[in-house]
Amino acid sequence: MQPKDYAMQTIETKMREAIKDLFIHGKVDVVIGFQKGSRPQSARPFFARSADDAGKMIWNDHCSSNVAVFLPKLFEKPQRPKEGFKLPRVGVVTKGCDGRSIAGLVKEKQALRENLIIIGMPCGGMKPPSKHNGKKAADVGRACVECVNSTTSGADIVISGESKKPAKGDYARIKKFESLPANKRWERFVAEISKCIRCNACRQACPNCYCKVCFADQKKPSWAVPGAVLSDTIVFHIGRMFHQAGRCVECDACVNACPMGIDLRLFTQKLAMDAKELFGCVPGVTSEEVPPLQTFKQDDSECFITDPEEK
Amino acid sequence: MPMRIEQIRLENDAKDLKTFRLSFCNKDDENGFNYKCGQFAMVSVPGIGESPIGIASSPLDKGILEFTVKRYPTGVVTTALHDLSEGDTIGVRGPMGNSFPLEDLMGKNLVIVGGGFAFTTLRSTIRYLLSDSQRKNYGAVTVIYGARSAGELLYKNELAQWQERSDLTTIVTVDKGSDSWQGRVGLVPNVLKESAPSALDAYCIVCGPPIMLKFTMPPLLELGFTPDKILTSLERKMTCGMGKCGRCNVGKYYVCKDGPVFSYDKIKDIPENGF
Amino acid sequence: MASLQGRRILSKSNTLKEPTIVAFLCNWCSYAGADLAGVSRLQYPANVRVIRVPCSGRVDPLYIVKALQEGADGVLVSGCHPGDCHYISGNLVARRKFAMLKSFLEYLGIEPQRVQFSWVSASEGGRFAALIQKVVSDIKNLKTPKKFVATERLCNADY
Amino acid sequence: MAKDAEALGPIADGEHGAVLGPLSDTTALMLDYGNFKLPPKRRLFPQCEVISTYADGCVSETKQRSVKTVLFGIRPCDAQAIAHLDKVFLGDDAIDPYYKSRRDATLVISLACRRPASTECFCSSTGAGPASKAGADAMAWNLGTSLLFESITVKGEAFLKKHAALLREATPEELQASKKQESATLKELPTKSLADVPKLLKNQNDPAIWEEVSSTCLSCGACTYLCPTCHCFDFYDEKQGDGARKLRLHDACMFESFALEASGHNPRARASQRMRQRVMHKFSYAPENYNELFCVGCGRCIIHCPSSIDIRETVSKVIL
Repeated sequence: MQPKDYAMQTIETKMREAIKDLFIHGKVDVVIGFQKGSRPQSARPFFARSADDAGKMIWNDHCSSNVAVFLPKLFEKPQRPKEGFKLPRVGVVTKGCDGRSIAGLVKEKQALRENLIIIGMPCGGMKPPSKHNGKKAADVGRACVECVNSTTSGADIVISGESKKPAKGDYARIKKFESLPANKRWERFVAEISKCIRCNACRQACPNCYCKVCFADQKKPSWAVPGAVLSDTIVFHIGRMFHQAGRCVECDACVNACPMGIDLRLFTQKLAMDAKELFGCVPGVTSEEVPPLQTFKQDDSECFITDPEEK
Repeated sequence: MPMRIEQIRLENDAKDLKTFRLSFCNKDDENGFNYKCGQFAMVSVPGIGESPIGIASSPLDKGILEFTVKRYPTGVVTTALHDLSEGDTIGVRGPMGNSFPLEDLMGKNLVIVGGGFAFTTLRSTIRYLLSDSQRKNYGAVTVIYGARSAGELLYKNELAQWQERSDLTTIVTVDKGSDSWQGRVGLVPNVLKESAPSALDAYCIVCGPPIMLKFTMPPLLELGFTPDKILTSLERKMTCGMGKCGRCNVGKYYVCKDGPVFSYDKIKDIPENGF
Repeated sequence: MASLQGRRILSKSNTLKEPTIVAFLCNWCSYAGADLAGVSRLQYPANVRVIRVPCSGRVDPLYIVKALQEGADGVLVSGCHPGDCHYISGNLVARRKFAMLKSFLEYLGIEPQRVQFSWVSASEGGRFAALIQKVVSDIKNLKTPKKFVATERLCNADY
Repeated sequence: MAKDAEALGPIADGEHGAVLGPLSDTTALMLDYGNFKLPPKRRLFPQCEVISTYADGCVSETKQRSVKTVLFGIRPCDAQAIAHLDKVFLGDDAIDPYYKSRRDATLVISLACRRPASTECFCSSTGAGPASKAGADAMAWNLGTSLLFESITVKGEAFLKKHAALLREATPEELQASKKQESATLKELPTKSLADVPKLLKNQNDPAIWEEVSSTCLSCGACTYLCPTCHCFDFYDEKQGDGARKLRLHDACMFESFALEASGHNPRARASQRMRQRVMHKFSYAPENYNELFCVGCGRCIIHCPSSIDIRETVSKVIL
């Protein structure tokens, strides 16, 4: 057995013990983590509901899903709550990206911090599921290579272990794309969007996409026909991505969920870069009280404003 | 099939229920459109969409079709329909689905239980049964109809006429009474229990919102109606009306094709029957 | 928004000489500014289609994207000058949103001239006329065709 | 072959392995591929089609186009799926004209599998198999140095006759090789049969089971859009200038809004109810209505589920 695997296994054992403990002491109703997937070399999200279930949980480098996506539904109050209804107490096994998402959800009141027990895991980067026949069973995903904080800050339980060193966060890929001529950029954008089959996996996998009724599902008015009319698909993607402006934690849940292998990161990352450069905000890392697009400063940049009197 | 709107009647105080009387634009369409009580049709507004709506007129009402449509704030088609005026043209595709098996029920007593806005195809049925040519073919007919409030009752004029007829027992009830309401107050299942129509040689046709169906079935069974003698009509979102689009599945049945009329024994064990 | 249900309300053509510009003007300043420009008989191009909104903060980025899809050659959003917002801070929040939107659309390859933002107060009739002139001439001077209009093309049969 | 019809077959595509694309003299046929990511049903039942237009007060149905098409080299499981779709769209009660016009103009030549396309293949369990014939007009076997063709329908026979000049009679060895290939591939596939599932369903009315299997379901449509047999659709009316057009679009029973009625009532509001609908449709309703299991075991939904939900496991839990 290689030393690295051994390290993973001890991390896994420590995690299981910690979760078992939570159940035994009645501190949680459910713990969201991972179990072994049915495909070779895979992991999938798992809701553990008992100490026994904790034994089924795993931790390895295939745990790429962002499990924060399940929180808004868990913390949803029923319309007519039964007497004695209580919101669940939820444990979450978190990587750095999950942690950043959770911070955002707490900020946006989609998760109750006092009902959450965050189990911070060490993360050396995750391998996204191998779905695309052409590609080899993948290395660590791009999100992980470019990840600026691979462990969760403010975790309630910290499972110690070795994590990946933070990347520079210099958005080199975005800046390179930016330097291309406009028509090339548009061509690339359309080429990526053309692959879309509108299965909504990107939206459903995104922890930030918790709207009760998505604009794309609205019928009055209808913003983006749910079929495969190209221009409507473009509206859908611009709309969906822009809703993440200043909120996207660059976890690549959308990229990993996409069955068609659309490189959404090339575009969502631009929004993250702008949020950082214009407003100094890195969601889940810097400590704003509200997302940057819900607030303002008197001296925000105005360089984009058209001034007709300017010559 | 294009049809012209001849008349629009407001049905309730809230003004979100209207009955549309349509006439056929083409004579051929009229001759080809033969429907039975309990069937529905897809009503469309061009460029807006299509909705399945139960036919409220009786097959014996020649030359016209009537649909009663409730407008929902989120309903694209229902809102568009309500925005139309007399003289406008809309599309009708149908008739679709099965019907109440009235031929098979000849000679039987009938108990018709309706709730709220689901009374449309029952109205079609009652109009048919009360026609001069048909009334003699059936035994006693009892109608129990309830709505949330007096203002929500459909077809008030007809209800009044029916209540005066001797060959028909009509009980109208509202969930919540008001000062101006002289009639009965009470939920449909309770009224059913109180009036206790005999199940002897009788069939029951019951239509209403899922919650009413849920509470109406037990008293019906208690009264002695066996599940195969309870007929109900389900409502689902539909697209094609031909059992293909998959939307209206209730278990293995397609409401559009195998329904909307089901006997209770067919659907009582399907978890998604809605009640 | 009922008109959004109807598609292609605007021109489809790329070769049209006179561009159509959808202008979202805030009720309190820019709309009044446009009014003043009219009352003062100031000349400005007739290419704008004005949509009055309560505040520039009310303009959802989707409105802008949708206007482009429906065939607008350009979109202009104009509100009160910072500090003058009728709702105190609507335009300041909008400013952040538009800064990101403009940058994002430009990144995707949409010419920055097609989506413009400005401030016009109720007393600035002249500024409004000048603004429209500038936006129209910017768009007329564009060498590249409109990028994204509601097309007949149904995508993704090939994969 | 490409001359008198549009020929589509597996061609290399960097990102996707192989796609079902137009064959020409210049594109290389890629015989040794796993399976397409998108099911070939999209050629017969496209994701988006205009079915009628409305202008000046009258509706005109879209003229049926019938470009002759040869679907060459699709996998037997996908061909089987086409046979299933035929039962839905060309069944006795109501024939779908849009599907029919395409189907009639299409010749299907499937390509037997030399090995499972992925570890998620389970066609052997669903009654399809690496060389099943249903849905195909002819079948090809890739024997390495030669292609063996076998006609299945009259249409396929006629097609092979027409191109007899390019073909020769197969040798007994070659026939033998094809048989060997089939049994060798079968050995690599699961042996468990799901044919009796419709009869074995036991817990299908227990909501707890469905809650459990669907707890991590994100309610996206990846499984249904990639499924070769899923055929739910929606109509979409849109205005165009003074007129309007009606589109038919794929839809997915896993979407929360799928069965939502205008009144706000949603008969399948929970992910578990939607999951039940999808699985039961494949393993219970379709067997009752069409006498076929509507799962061909291609494994696409397992590979592409963002939460890695496995329909094989779901089914075994329900029949447990």
